[in-house]
Amino acid sequence: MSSLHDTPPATLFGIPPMAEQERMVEAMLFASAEPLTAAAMAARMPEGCDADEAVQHLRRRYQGRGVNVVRVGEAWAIRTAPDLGFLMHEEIVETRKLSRAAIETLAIIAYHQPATRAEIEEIRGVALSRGTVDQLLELDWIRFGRRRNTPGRPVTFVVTQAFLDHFGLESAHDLPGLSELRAAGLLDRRPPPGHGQGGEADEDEDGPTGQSELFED
Amino acid sequence: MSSLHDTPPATLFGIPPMAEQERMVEAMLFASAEPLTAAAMAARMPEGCDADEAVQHLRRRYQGRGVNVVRVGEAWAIRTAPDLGFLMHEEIVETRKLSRAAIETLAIIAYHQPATRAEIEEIRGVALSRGTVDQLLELDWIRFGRRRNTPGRPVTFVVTQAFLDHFGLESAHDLPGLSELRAAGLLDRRPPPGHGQGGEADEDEDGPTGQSELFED
Amino acid sequence: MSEEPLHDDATPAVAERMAAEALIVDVDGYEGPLDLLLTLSRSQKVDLRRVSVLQLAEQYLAFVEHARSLRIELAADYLVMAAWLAYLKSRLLLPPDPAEEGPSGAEMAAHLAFQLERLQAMRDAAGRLMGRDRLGRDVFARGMPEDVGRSRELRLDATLLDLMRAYARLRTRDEFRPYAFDRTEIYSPEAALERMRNLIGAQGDWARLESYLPEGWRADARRRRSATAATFAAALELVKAGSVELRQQGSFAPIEIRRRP
Repeated sequence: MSSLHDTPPATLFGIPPMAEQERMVEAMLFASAEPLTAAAMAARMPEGCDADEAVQHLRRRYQGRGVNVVRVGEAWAIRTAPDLGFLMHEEIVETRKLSRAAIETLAIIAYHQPATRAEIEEIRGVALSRGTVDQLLELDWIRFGRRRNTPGRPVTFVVTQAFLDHFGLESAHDLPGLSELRAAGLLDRRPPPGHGQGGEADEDEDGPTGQSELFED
Repeated sequence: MSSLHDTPPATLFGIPPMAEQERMVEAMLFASAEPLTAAAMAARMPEGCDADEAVQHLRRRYQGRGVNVVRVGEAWAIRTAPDLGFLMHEEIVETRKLSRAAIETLAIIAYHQPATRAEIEEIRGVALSRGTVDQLLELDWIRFGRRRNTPGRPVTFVVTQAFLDHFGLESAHDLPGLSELRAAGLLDRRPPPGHGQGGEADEDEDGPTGQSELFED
Repeated sequence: MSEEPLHDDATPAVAERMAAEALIVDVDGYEGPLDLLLTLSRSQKVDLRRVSVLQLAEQYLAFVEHARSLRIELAADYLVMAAWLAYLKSRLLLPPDPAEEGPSGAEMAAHLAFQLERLQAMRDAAGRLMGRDRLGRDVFARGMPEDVGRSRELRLDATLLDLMRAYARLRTRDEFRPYAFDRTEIYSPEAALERMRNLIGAQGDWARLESYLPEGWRADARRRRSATAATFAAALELVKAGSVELRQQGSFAPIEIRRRP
């Protein structure tokens, strides 16, 4: 890429050169603590800019650097490189310690999403306590998804962008071990034997496995 | 400057190579909530590092980029390049919580849509001010629905796509019902005084009938 | 096991659940029967897929017995599981009865093994998730989000929680509302009695009760129903007072009324 100083801020045709667009994306991502979508960035850039392409350039530029451009769901953010965490002791945000129930519930929602309360309880074998869901909602790590098309139309839970951001995941596809778990059938919604007919399992229009609809994006 | 990937994280002598020190300074300046002096950075870095030199390298690296390493008194900080300030305009928006009247009105419309002014007033028990409706219309969270086929043909209100987007809902159907709110701990299960059978009150938890006709658009 | 009854929380449960949870904590820190079974299965030192469900059932039942002998009060969930495992054990041990309906012992055992494996898998997954480099602990966001070009735009905001809380607040307030009759199309027995008293004096022949319905209360079904009920109640009142007679020729036949001669 040629030096930025040689290129005028805008070309004759009004669309800034890609190097300039990359600078803009860089400035916006640096200025924001929250992930930004390419669309949100494009909305602030001059007409005709391609924020998507610019962010790809920027991402390559920051590979191996002290900060990296990372994908968070549909959005982009700059985050410090994980190996440098030791330098940031003073920046550590103390988070409330999550209960084991909350951690397991979060994992179940992430791997089975969209997941209903009944499914979470079925997997853990205990009732889901008040407060556990509330805590995860308040952390903004889960949100309500689409209602399940089964009797009672129960609400479902799915994980959020903040969840992906917190755990450094590009998308819910990248959950550790997801494909192995799926291959082993451990993410199937398998009804207890004898519950075959009339049970919730077969009216599933969402498909037999969890994780289906969310990844349609 | 040589590629960072070629350099091992620490030299034989235990002092990280300069490229690595530059990464460290980059990460610290990025994550810090305030400008950092070279001495403060050196204190966090491994023994023998030269934060002063590293910050000079970093400063050169960011010349002409979307953000720059700038001197602030005795300290250093990363700041948006001055010519890109125009991109920050949307960044600073002051957000204020919606008034109680507005959020309640919005909730009623979301749960009961299409809802008439009279219905909203009946549920809230107070008259609906024009300002409240105007505010919600202006936010583009509600819009006028079809007129109700009852005497006077009152206008109705329904929620908008922008509302669904803002609240992360796929449809207003996905709003949790009363018993689900209660299970999530959002609702205290406090039986009203002298109201013997506390729990029975929520047969129609999904919000009365309304919900069905509404999604005709 | 806990699937159907807990389904989508039909409400009676919260207080019970909290009580149950309090008990669960007492059972040596196990988070429910499945957790206990998972712990027991480790003593078999085999892959979860090869776990002997029969042996596991016996271990669990022994545990429950032991807890009882120590007078530890077990939560209902544990006892339900114990009953189920005892049943499963009998199904596994006895030759299958061809007449019996429902899943076979082997199917039930296989499902239990699946549940255990799945729970373990979710635990492992949760562990790996929590062990990742995490924002605010290992990886950091911009510490100084910039406020260049301050353009003050006032934006009104609300979260989904605000919305739901507002609705919950409104709806709970409803529960406090004093009892009130919300129907409007009501003809009161008092009004009917007043009207009958005035009319009945003029008529000595049998007449249908419906003919006493007031004008405007005959066409609309809801109004007619209310007026009929009120008029009938008023007629009974007048019979009791001795001023009129009522008769009906058969079931569902018209009711007739006349002034007592």
